[in-house]
Amino acid sequence: MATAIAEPTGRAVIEEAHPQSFLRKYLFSTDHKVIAAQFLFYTLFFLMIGGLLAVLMRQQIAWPTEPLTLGGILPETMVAKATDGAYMLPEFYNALVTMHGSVMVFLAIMPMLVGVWANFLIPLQLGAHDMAFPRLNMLSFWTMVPAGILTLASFFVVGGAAGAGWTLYAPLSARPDLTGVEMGQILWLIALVFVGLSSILGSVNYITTVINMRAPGMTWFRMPLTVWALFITAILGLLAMPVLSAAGIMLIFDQTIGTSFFIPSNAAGDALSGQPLLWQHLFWFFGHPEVYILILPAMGFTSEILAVGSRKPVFGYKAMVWALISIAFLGFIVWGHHMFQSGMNPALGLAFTVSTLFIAVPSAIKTFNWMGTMWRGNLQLHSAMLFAVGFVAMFAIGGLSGVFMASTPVDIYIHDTYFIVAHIHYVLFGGSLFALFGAIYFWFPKMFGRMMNETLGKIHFWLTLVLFNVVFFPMHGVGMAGMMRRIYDWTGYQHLEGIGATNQIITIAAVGLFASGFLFAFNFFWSIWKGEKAPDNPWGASTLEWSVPSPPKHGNWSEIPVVYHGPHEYSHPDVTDKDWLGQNERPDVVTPAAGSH
Amino acid sequence: MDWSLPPNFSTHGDVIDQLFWIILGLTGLAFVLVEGGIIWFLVRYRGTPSRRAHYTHGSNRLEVVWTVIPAVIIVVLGGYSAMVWDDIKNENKFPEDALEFTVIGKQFEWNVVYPGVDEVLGTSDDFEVRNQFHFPAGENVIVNLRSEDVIHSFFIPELRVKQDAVPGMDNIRIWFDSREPGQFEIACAELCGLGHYRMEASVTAHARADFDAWQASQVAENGGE
Amino acid sequence: MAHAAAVNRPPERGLDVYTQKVGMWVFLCSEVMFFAGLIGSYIVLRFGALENTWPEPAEVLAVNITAFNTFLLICSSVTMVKAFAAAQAHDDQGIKKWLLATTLIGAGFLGVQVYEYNELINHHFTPSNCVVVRNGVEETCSILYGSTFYTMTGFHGFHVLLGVICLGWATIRAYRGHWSGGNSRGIEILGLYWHFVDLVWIILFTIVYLI
Amino acid sequence: MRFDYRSRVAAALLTGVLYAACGGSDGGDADAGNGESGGEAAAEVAAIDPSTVGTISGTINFSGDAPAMEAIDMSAEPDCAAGFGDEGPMMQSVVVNGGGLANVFVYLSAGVMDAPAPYGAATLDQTNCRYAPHVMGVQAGQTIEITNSDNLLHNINATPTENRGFNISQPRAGITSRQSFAVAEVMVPLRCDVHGWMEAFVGVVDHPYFGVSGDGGMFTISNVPAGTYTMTAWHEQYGTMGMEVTVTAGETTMADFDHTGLQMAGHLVGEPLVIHHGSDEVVFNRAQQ
Repeated sequence: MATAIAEPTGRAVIEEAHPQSFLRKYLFSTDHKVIAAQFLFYTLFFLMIGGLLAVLMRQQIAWPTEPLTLGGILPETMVAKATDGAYMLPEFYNALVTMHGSVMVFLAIMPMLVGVWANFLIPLQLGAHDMAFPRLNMLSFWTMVPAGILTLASFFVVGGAAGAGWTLYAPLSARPDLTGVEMGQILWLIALVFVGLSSILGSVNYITTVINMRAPGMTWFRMPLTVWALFITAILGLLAMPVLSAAGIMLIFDQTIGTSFFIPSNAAGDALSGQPLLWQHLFWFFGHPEVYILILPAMGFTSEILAVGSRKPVFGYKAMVWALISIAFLGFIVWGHHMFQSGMNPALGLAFTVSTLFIAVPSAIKTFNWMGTMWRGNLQLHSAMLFAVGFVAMFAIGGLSGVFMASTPVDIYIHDTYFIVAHIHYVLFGGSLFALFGAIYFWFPKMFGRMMNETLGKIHFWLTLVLFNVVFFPMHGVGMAGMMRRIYDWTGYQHLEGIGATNQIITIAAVGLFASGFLFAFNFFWSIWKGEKAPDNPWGASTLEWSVPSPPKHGNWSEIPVVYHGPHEYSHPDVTDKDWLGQNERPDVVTPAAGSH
Repeated sequence: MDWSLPPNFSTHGDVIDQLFWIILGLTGLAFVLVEGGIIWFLVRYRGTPSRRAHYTHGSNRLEVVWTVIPAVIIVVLGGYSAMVWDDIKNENKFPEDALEFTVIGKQFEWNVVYPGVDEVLGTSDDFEVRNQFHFPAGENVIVNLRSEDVIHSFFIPELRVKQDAVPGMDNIRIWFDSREPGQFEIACAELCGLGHYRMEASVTAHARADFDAWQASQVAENGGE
Repeated sequence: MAHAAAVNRPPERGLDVYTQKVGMWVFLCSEVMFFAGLIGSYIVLRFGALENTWPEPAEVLAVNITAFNTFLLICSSVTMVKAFAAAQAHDDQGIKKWLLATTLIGAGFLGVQVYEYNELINHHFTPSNCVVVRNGVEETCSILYGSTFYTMTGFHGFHVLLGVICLGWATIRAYRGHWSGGNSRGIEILGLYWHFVDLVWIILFTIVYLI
Repeated sequence: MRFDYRSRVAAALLTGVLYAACGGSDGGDADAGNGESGGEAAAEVAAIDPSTVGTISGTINFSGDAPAMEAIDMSAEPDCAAGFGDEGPMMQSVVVNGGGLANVFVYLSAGVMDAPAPYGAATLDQTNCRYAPHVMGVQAGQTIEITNSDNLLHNINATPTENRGFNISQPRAGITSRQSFAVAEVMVPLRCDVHGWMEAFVGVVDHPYFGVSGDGGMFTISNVPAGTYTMTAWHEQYGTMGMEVTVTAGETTMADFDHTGLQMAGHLVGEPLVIHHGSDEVVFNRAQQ
């Protein structure tokens, strides 16, 4: 059997035999597990940066007319120093708004979902020695590095960091004189092109690996839902990111070499006019699939962890797969729902309403199936499971609040208000980030060979759950009151008179939420060195990665496993010595073919 | 704490608010079902070493049920939304007796071009006022939105109206009314630069006689050009 | 694997296509979307332009030269196919000859494109400027024409450049005997890329120069 | 009337001449001193031998009918409007008082051999939603301290053609920002986008030999090394005028400019204001770049 291994894997085994220098092993490694760890450290760092930006921003929103605490340590491009303290400048506030969104989406959540976990899990869960293209994989990480450096640098150039919102709406983003931001905007756009390149290289790798490197017996419908979700996500990234790259490059040209793709001329009827709405169409053609890039892997992790934690097979495995596929497909035809009030032809709004509302159907299917997985289970409420359940609970709120925007007439009122801010955070934080925390607690033992502290993990979960809701639930109310997004000071508006106390509560909780992140960070780093040694399969899980040592050695398998069962076989009545059945063990036990019902 | 929609003054605002509360009711029900179910499962099926979980891979019948029920609700909701949307935004359905204004957004001002006493835009008695929008209450109003520099969004919360003004796109038209006199504000709802937060203009819905008087005073002030 | 016989379905290990080739196909999907973004923008901007501001291609561009260039690129696709055939047929001399020919023709295409750019810029047709002569009078035209023209053909040219570099490297390897003995995979993958670049050019030539 | 809003700046600059009212009453309040600060500052830093320098002094005479200024509608900013008398705030583009034209930037445009390094900072204040001064001069590289005296948001959007522009904001009173322009450019327009009427002009030159006419049209350029120069006067409405001046050490050269107000012919509403100085041509409109 070992001789039948295909050739890319052979090299991995050979490499393992040679001692590697520090550089080759940790810095320029081609081992997917090391690259995943690199991505993890990178994205946790940017998660902290993004959180810091959010806390700064929240302080300004809660006390818009007061000087900034510790504002004196910031440079004069960010704050104005008056006699009674340092006040945040509106341009810095715009930079915070822009860069909080951009950093979180492009440098924290997306690479954490895909860069970390697609890298780590796809070969391990499919039974491959490594990725299809290990060197391309390394390149995919190292193209993210300049993106991060450029982003950080952009805060300190003249004019400050980009300030046209993470959606970069032209012409605000295309003309320096309109924002006062010059280099910052260009640096961020270049960073975006790097992110796109990294993402495309990664996607090529993940898709090829899933198509061609599955272990014998690992049929499409025996793949763990995590791999399914990451595979669909990679397809979305592959097809959506290049559109953003093309649009971003055009925007860079508008900024630098005098083209006018997105810049209309001032005078009416001028022949030179570019089209601001073209930017929005291109951006959201990318942007809506991006939303699913940010949630589908989280759905995969949740399905997996819920099954393990409930000691039950995933309820409706095939329905889950088809729901993933239909969400991805619909994701490409709904971009216009971000543009209902944009001046786009209202008749188009009708079509986009229908397609958008239909996304609620597969989302509902998934939610009910998760509940079905928990139903009559034997729930093991460890930290990872808590976060997975938290994901379902929070994602449900985020999904339901999305129905408001999909209904175009209601969207007239709530578009660009804090209602939207609440919605995206319930999906991105309550959804993606909860699932990511769950994934880290769950796979940490496999990645680093040690367990994370459960007590700290549970405290972290409850703090996060409570504070998260105190931060973001009231935003629905603030949005209903009509508070616009991205405003530096709301005190001048008569319809916003009653929201001061709410905003202050939100900010105080946000600081707590940020601080609770450090509890997690402490647990994370402490456990890397001091955590309890992890057994091979601490959770009693059935997928392939748990059949190898923690952490797996370079090359993962000395012998490629053979797969006999679906991915989530728990509490099978014929298996009596334990309540799980590994995908690669006991061919004598009959399990439902390809996860059918 | 003010967590509610601001008072509504406009006709189509009633339908928007009604839809909002309908959706809140529906999603609220789903919210209670899902969150209640999760909590119940957490308590009911909390793990014990003595019990084994029920072995099942799902139920096709249930899958169909929870696919069809949301789909039906969605279709109904979508159809109703589409009708309301069409009534509000379809230019062919705009009232013909409406008084037309032009509103020009620029960093960071709203400039309103008034049709003057002849109530027709583009004639010599038009006049322009910065950051003040006056119109007669109880009458239909059409605003031709323009922008000089970047994308702005024309937002009057109490009238449930919001529409982006896009540079290079002349005359994005919106229709609304205020059934009663009132004092509101135009806020900019789309990030438009460093003065975005201060791009506000006062909106006054007058009784017709008051509007005529205000207009007369403006014409007099501008020296009858 | 003693109990392999007990598996009730045959082992599945993916497609019958080697991994590098799958990877290239996947990558080309991404490239399609990149050019779709650029070409889509071009179409939207062109049809959104006011009447008479978008010049006829022949008013600005030298279509004949580019038609010749298109012919060159199509020829290079043919020579690429020949190189792959030679590699499959263990024809070492053929590999060298056809790879070299493909490289040179690709470089020739780039040379003509650089010449064309130079001429156009000398005639004040740049990404931010557009001038047409109508009835002996210079008129300005939509600068978006130049913006889109240079962006699309420029990125295509960049892809050709990458292809030529890879081809050059493959040619050097051919002279070192790397592709002998039926080792044709690298050439096949490079060929896929090269044909894709060729195909994109035919689309670009049609919509930018002809229509 | 109906504006062509696409060229509002040019319109705002020029509409002043279309109306008749009393001009200049509130015009040159803070202007006179500031424009010369560059010159005075330079005098402080290098001990100047009084036997080598002279002074140019003169008046910008304005003959003909002084166009009345348009009233500014500050009703949306009551705090600012309260700073003005019954007449309310007026535009400042043409301010004539006692036959003299204020806010004219006068500088030596040719003949200056070398110049002392810039010293000290020029100041620009924003008070009652107007710039004070309305026209000022600085030496290239000299610091400009821009202060907000109003307790509300102003932004300062500088759109030079030769220099690097900036667009910064000052959200409340008591904030000072420091900026400078690296190379000579006459003139750099500054505007506040929150208050469309707020506009100021900064003349950037390579040397400290410039001045701005104050209320009554008087200007003074001191400590000019003896020699023959071309002196140019710039006004936002009337364009530029040049003349030869010879400065004799220890003496004051009197040099007047006469504006008839006719030079504005050709500047129609909606057209950019084109200003010639030397062989250069500066176009003031809202160009995109």
